[in-house]
Amino acid sequence: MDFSNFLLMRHEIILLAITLLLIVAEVFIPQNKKPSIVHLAILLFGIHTIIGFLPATDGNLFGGMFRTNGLIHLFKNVLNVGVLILLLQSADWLQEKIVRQNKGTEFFILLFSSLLGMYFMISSGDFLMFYLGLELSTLPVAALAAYETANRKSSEAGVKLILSSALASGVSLFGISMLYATSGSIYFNDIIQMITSTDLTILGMILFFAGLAFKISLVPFHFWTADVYEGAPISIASFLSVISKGAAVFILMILLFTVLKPLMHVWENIIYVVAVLTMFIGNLFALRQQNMKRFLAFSSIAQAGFILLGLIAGSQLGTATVVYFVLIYVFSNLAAFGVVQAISLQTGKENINDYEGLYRTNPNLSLVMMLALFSLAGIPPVAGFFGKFFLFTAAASQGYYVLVFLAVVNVTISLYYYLLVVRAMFLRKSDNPIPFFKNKIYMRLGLLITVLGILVLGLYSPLYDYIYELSGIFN
Amino acid sequence: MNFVNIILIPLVPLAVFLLLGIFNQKIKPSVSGYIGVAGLLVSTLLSLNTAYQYFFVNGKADGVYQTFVEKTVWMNFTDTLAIDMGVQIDPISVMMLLVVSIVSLMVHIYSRGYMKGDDGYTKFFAFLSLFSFSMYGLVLATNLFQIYIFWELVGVSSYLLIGYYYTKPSAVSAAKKAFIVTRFADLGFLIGILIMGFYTGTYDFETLNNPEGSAILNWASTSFMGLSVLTWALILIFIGGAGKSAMFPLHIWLPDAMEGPTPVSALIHAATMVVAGVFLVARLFPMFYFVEEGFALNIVAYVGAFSSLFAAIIAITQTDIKRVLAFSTMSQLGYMMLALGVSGYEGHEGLGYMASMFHLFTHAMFKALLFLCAGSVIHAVHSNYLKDMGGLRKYMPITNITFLIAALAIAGVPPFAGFFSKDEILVAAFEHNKLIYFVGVFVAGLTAFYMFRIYFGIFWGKDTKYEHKPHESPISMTFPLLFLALLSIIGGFIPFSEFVTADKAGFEAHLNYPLAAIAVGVGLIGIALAWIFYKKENDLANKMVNFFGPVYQWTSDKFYFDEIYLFITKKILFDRVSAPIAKFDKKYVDGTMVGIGNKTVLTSEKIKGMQSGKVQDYAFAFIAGVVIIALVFIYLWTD
Amino acid sequence: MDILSLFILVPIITILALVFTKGLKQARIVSMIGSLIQFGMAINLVFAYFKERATNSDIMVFIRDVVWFKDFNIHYNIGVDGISVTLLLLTAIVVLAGVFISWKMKDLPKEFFVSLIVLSIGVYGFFISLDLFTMFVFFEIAVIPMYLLIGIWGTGPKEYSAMKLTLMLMGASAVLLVAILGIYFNSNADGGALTFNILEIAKVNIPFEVQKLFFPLTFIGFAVIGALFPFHTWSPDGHASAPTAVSMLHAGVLMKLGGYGVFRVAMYLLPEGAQYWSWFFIILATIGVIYGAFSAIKQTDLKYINAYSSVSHLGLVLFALLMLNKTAWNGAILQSLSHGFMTALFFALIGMIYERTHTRDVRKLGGLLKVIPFISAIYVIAGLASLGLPGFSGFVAEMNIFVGAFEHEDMFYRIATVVSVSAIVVTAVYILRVVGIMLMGPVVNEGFLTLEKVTWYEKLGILLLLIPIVGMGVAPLWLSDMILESLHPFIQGVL
Amino acid sequence: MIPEISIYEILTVTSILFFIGVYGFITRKNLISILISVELILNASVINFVVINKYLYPDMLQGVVFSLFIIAVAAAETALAVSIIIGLYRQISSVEVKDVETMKH
Repeated sequence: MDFSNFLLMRHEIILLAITLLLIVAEVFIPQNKKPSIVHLAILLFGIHTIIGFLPATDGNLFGGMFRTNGLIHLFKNVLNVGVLILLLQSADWLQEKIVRQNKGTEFFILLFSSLLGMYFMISSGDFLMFYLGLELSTLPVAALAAYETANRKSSEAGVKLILSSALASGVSLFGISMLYATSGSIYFNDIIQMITSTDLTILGMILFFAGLAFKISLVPFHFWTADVYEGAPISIASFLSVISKGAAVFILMILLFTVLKPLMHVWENIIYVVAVLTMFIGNLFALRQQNMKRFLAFSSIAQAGFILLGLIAGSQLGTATVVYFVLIYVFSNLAAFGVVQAISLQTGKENINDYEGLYRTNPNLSLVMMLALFSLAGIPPVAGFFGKFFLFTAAASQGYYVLVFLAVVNVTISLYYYLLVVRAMFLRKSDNPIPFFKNKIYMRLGLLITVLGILVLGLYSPLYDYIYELSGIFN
Repeated sequence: MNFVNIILIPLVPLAVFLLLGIFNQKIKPSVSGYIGVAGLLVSTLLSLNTAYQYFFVNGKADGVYQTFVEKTVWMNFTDTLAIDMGVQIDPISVMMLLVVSIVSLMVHIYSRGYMKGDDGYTKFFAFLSLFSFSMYGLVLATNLFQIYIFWELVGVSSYLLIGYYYTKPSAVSAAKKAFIVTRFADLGFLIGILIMGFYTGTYDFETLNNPEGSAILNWASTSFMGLSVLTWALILIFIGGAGKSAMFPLHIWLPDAMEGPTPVSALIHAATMVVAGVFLVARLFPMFYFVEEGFALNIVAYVGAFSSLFAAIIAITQTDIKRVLAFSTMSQLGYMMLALGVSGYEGHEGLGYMASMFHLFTHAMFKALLFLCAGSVIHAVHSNYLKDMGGLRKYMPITNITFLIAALAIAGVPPFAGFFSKDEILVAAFEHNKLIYFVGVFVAGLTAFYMFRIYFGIFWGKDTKYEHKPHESPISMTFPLLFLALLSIIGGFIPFSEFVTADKAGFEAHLNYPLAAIAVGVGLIGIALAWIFYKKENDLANKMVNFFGPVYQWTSDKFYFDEIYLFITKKILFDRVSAPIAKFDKKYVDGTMVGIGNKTVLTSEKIKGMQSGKVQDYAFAFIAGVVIIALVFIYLWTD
Repeated sequence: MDILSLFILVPIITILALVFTKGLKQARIVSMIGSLIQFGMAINLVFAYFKERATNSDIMVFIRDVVWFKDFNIHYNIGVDGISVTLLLLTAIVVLAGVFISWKMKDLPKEFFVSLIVLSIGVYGFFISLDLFTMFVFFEIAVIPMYLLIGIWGTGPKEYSAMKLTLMLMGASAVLLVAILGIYFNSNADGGALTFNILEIAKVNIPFEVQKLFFPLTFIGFAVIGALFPFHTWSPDGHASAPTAVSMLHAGVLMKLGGYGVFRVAMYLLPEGAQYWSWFFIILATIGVIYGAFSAIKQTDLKYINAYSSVSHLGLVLFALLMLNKTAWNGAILQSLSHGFMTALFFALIGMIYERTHTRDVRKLGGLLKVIPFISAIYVIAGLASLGLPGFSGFVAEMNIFVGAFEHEDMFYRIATVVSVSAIVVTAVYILRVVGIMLMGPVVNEGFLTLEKVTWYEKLGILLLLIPIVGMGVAPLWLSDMILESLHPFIQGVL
Repeated sequence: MIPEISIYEILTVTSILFFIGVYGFITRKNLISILISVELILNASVINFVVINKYLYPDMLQGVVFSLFIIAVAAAETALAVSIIIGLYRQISSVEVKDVETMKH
């Protein structure tokens, strides 16, 4: 094989290089210069992100263990942008961590390796690569969840995450073994030919599905979510809720639409049930949350439920809408988390009623938050509306009107609790509101990008058309 | 005909109204008074001119008065139905023009004296002009919808004028009552119009009233509950008329309407607006007569007869002179209605119709006169009540004379106007319906009695001591009195049957001496009784009161109709309907909506235990989920 | 830039300008200029429309069709006919009046005007869009600002009312979304492509079963914002808590979206469904008409009285729309317009009275005619207009509705008509009750004797609204004919 | 490849193993023993892979390779888990599962 093929793995290789380089830097940069490593990391990753947008070719490597194509490439870029925004938003937090606790580099290393895992996961061509990617993307996050070693909640979050994810991966491995048993191969392309709708296959699929549902945090595999989000540092919470969820959705979609296509008559019902459960449970729990992180955790569960409406379509339309929605969701949710991050960094306050009267002291932050929430709730003209509307269209295209109806009922419920936050920020007047503060440049940049995304992505239709034609690949 | 002049008749008062209404604050009272009078003067001259042109120059063609119509579309409903605005010139409309013009002009002049120094002076004249405009529009209307439009407008101007002293709660409630009661009647009117329009496909009087027209010929085509739909329509329309003309049982607003300034009572609640109902029936007379052999017309007759009797009885016991006059008005309107009710169509058959119009004319004159006199009396003694009056003839001779003339006129004493018209009515009644005839005669007697009761009560009787000496009213007030008195004297000699008849062809009407004699006799008896009771101060009256006892009580309390209505509206509609609905809305309709929300929040509170924080529970849920899904989708839900 | 898109663009520019303003003075000036331009454009549009109509006999004119999402066949597709033109004019006038009425907005003026204009964008867009998707987008854009407007600048239990209003309207729009998707996926019934384009779908004959299924969803989805009984409860609380200008826009314009949507989408695209269901919704609408009027009698808060009278009046609009004939529809549109002006005027006046006396409780008010004659006199006029006095717009509209409804060949519908006609008496009762208690009678409170007289901007606002009411009432011909001829294609579409 | 034992017996055993692991995970009080139960679950699948490979598709070694990787990853996983648990132990000096329930509802 000639090495030009390795260009197919451009993302992975560059990211690996960056990670290693950071490890080296960790060794050589003197103690007093440590904070500058943040700039370095962000710079490098920024470059990496930009390079990612260079056109790439489709193809397979390692006899089909690794494969890439336009959509996967696009999705890796989406993840990159998400992570970049995330880095920008957590830069200030990291710097002070470095100053105070002399730690920080490992944050990047772990984060990047987790991202690397996701790369491999979404471009995996067989179950082995998939499994490795899955684990590689999960374990570092567990370490990061327990990042604040001084904080009991953080460690608790770590424990809960690592144990639950171990169980999940165990279960899904068991499922994979069954699929292997029935199809005789772990290569997706072979399985597509071999797979038949036997009980064992279905069982295997269900077990395997549980493993991914855990990462997407679908009901009833979602319980870890809220606790881990609450305990983990905000950056990690948003990483979990945006990046890893997105990646998991993407690979699940690929597998369902390609490998498990023959079982569609089964999994579409499963997804129907799970979607309804997820939307309702997520929303009902979100209603009564006080802690912003928990609140966003449940809201992100509900969002996952909406995503399933796209999956259930099982068509090119479904693929396109899901990818489009995830893209928008990345920006909306990162915006929300960014504001939470900024405020908790300045004041350490994380509760909704701490936000009362926020608009009168920090109008810009409140506006960003409001946009983000409206986008999550699906209010035009911000992007979220288009994402949701198209997901519903996808579901309706298969005649799932009842499901769509239940979904819109949930939209209304979700609107209620999103408005609770808006109410706190805009309607209420507080006697000791969060005082005015100015964000550092990185944070502002991070929020700015998200806001632009929220405002533009929906109205700018060519983007959707582009995704739509890329989505042809899986059907 | 020259329609420009005719169209100007309503438009001039309208212009005056807008002028006075918009520059209310800027114009100073004296000027506004002159503007008002001038405006009406113009209209009056134009009306007189029109009347002359119509009746004597170019109205007649081969013995029959023509109907001239000039109209334009105001709004289109369907391809066939539309609201037109226009003027219709035929005997009754011209006659009404005269009535309205003369009385209104007199009232305008009178008001300059009566309302002097009132801080709403300009507003008052603005409203008067508005009313005149609406009334002209009403009488000139060419179709049902136009008449309905102006019908509502006169209603609202009456509302504004009754509530003129708006700081007086009684005035406010009286105005409200008048509007709502008539509005309720108009509901019937409107539904009637809807039915009429739907089944006949037109609103035009010309088309409807044409005896050979499809509307009348096909009256039997559709029926509803045993009656022709057109009969229903006419009955409903008559309800509207009854509301305006204070027919029983929709009369309750009229007495209270006396809260308004006296000139207003004279103009609106005696001479013009209240006759609108009569005018409406006359307007649609051919329909009333031909449709279902005049079924609706009989209803008109009986309602009219009963109202006139009812009102006359009540009038006897009232002590507020304006209320006496109000009930007398109601009774006279009943007279007109019954006259229409007993009328035929062709030639002399149509005597009742002609008589009714005739009485409308004369009654307008002497009843307006009576009110204006009463006004000048009230002006002098600052009270409406008989008890505060007496022996005023020394102080205000002109008022005394004019009032006497008017009283004689209404009592039907020859040669005053009332005698002729009333006699015609009785003749018509006698020829068609004996029962109604006797009622009429009896009422005539009662009328004479109560009218002279107050006459003697005011100008003779006891010599009340006045803290400041009453004096005759200024010329601006006495002139109208004299003028109207003149008309009340000579009005009767107009050969009405030449001009205003049902089939528009004049006929020779001659006195029926025996019947006339009876009527006059009854009238004189009434007067005589009044003389005995009230000429000199004596206690005969009280004796009678004690003799009748409860009956007297009922009558003086107007048979408790106000209380009944009050009960229906307040107790039933407000407390038994509105209040429950309002409560229902808050409690149940709103409750459900809010309840859904609360339930959701409650549920989320209930299920919070699921998130127990125990990693092992999570694991259990995880595995349970997998197992259940596996079982369900492998064994149960396999399609 | 075409004449219609300006209706979206100008407000956006106004908003951008507002962002850079400082303080009340600049904010109100900018927004006044913005809405003045808008007003001018609306007037101009009317004439342009007549000019265009002379030569162009399409259903819609000034059509501009830009592909937006080509895979869904979503277009930014706008156009107007006589109906939308009049409604645009209504909106422009009410918004302008609203700006004048909120001349003295103390708290966060910039934000207030921004939200107000965002709302107006939604309304303008809704009235001009011919594409279900675009329409839906604008619909929600119009609703959401209400939350902030009521919640921040409102009075009384504002948070509750704002939340209730938003959730109920959003719930309705959720139902609507399902219906729209349903229509969309059946728009290829004749083998064409899927489309959101109203005019295209109208040509398709959607299967009866589908119409039967989706008409109620569409109707309810729109009718909730048109205060259909029993989904009207958001409106009284919303009105009561909202600041004056918002109540004006809310009752004057926002609630018209309901009737317009029902007319444009439910009736036009699902005619058979409409015929199938009309009896049922007629009952609801009739109940609404009577019910609203009766519950208005017992209210003591001026705003509640008007809210319930709105329920009654707009019930009449839905009632007329369900009659499925030209005259009644004409009446429905006229009623929407006249109610728009009237309630806007009412709420403006109530706002002024409230500003001066600091109460909206009729029982605490009295004899205002003596102390603030201008406002009170206008209130009387508005009252008379709202009880359908000839010479004012209300009469014209109601007569069209009643005559049209009575033309229906089915007895049941005519009886329903008679029932709702009787509402005019009840209306008279509650209007005159308020006039009697509040304006007439002796001055109950010494403090009232020193009330501030009406100011110039208040006068402007009032006149803006009063002139159309009288104009429509005195010379309805041109307006009603303009609407009638716009109705022709729809009637052919439906019957 | 043991002649007298069919694949079914083995798969039954692995399944039992799997559920024992699950049972342990759900019932153990101690975080470390929960980790051990996880190991059981993983091993169940490891055996599955090997056995399926051997019995059904002996010509390729996918299953075996897979199992090797699983073992490796499992080791890493355990190491990480233990380190996190130790981190927790430093703070609350307990590895009881009941002490990691502060965040709930």
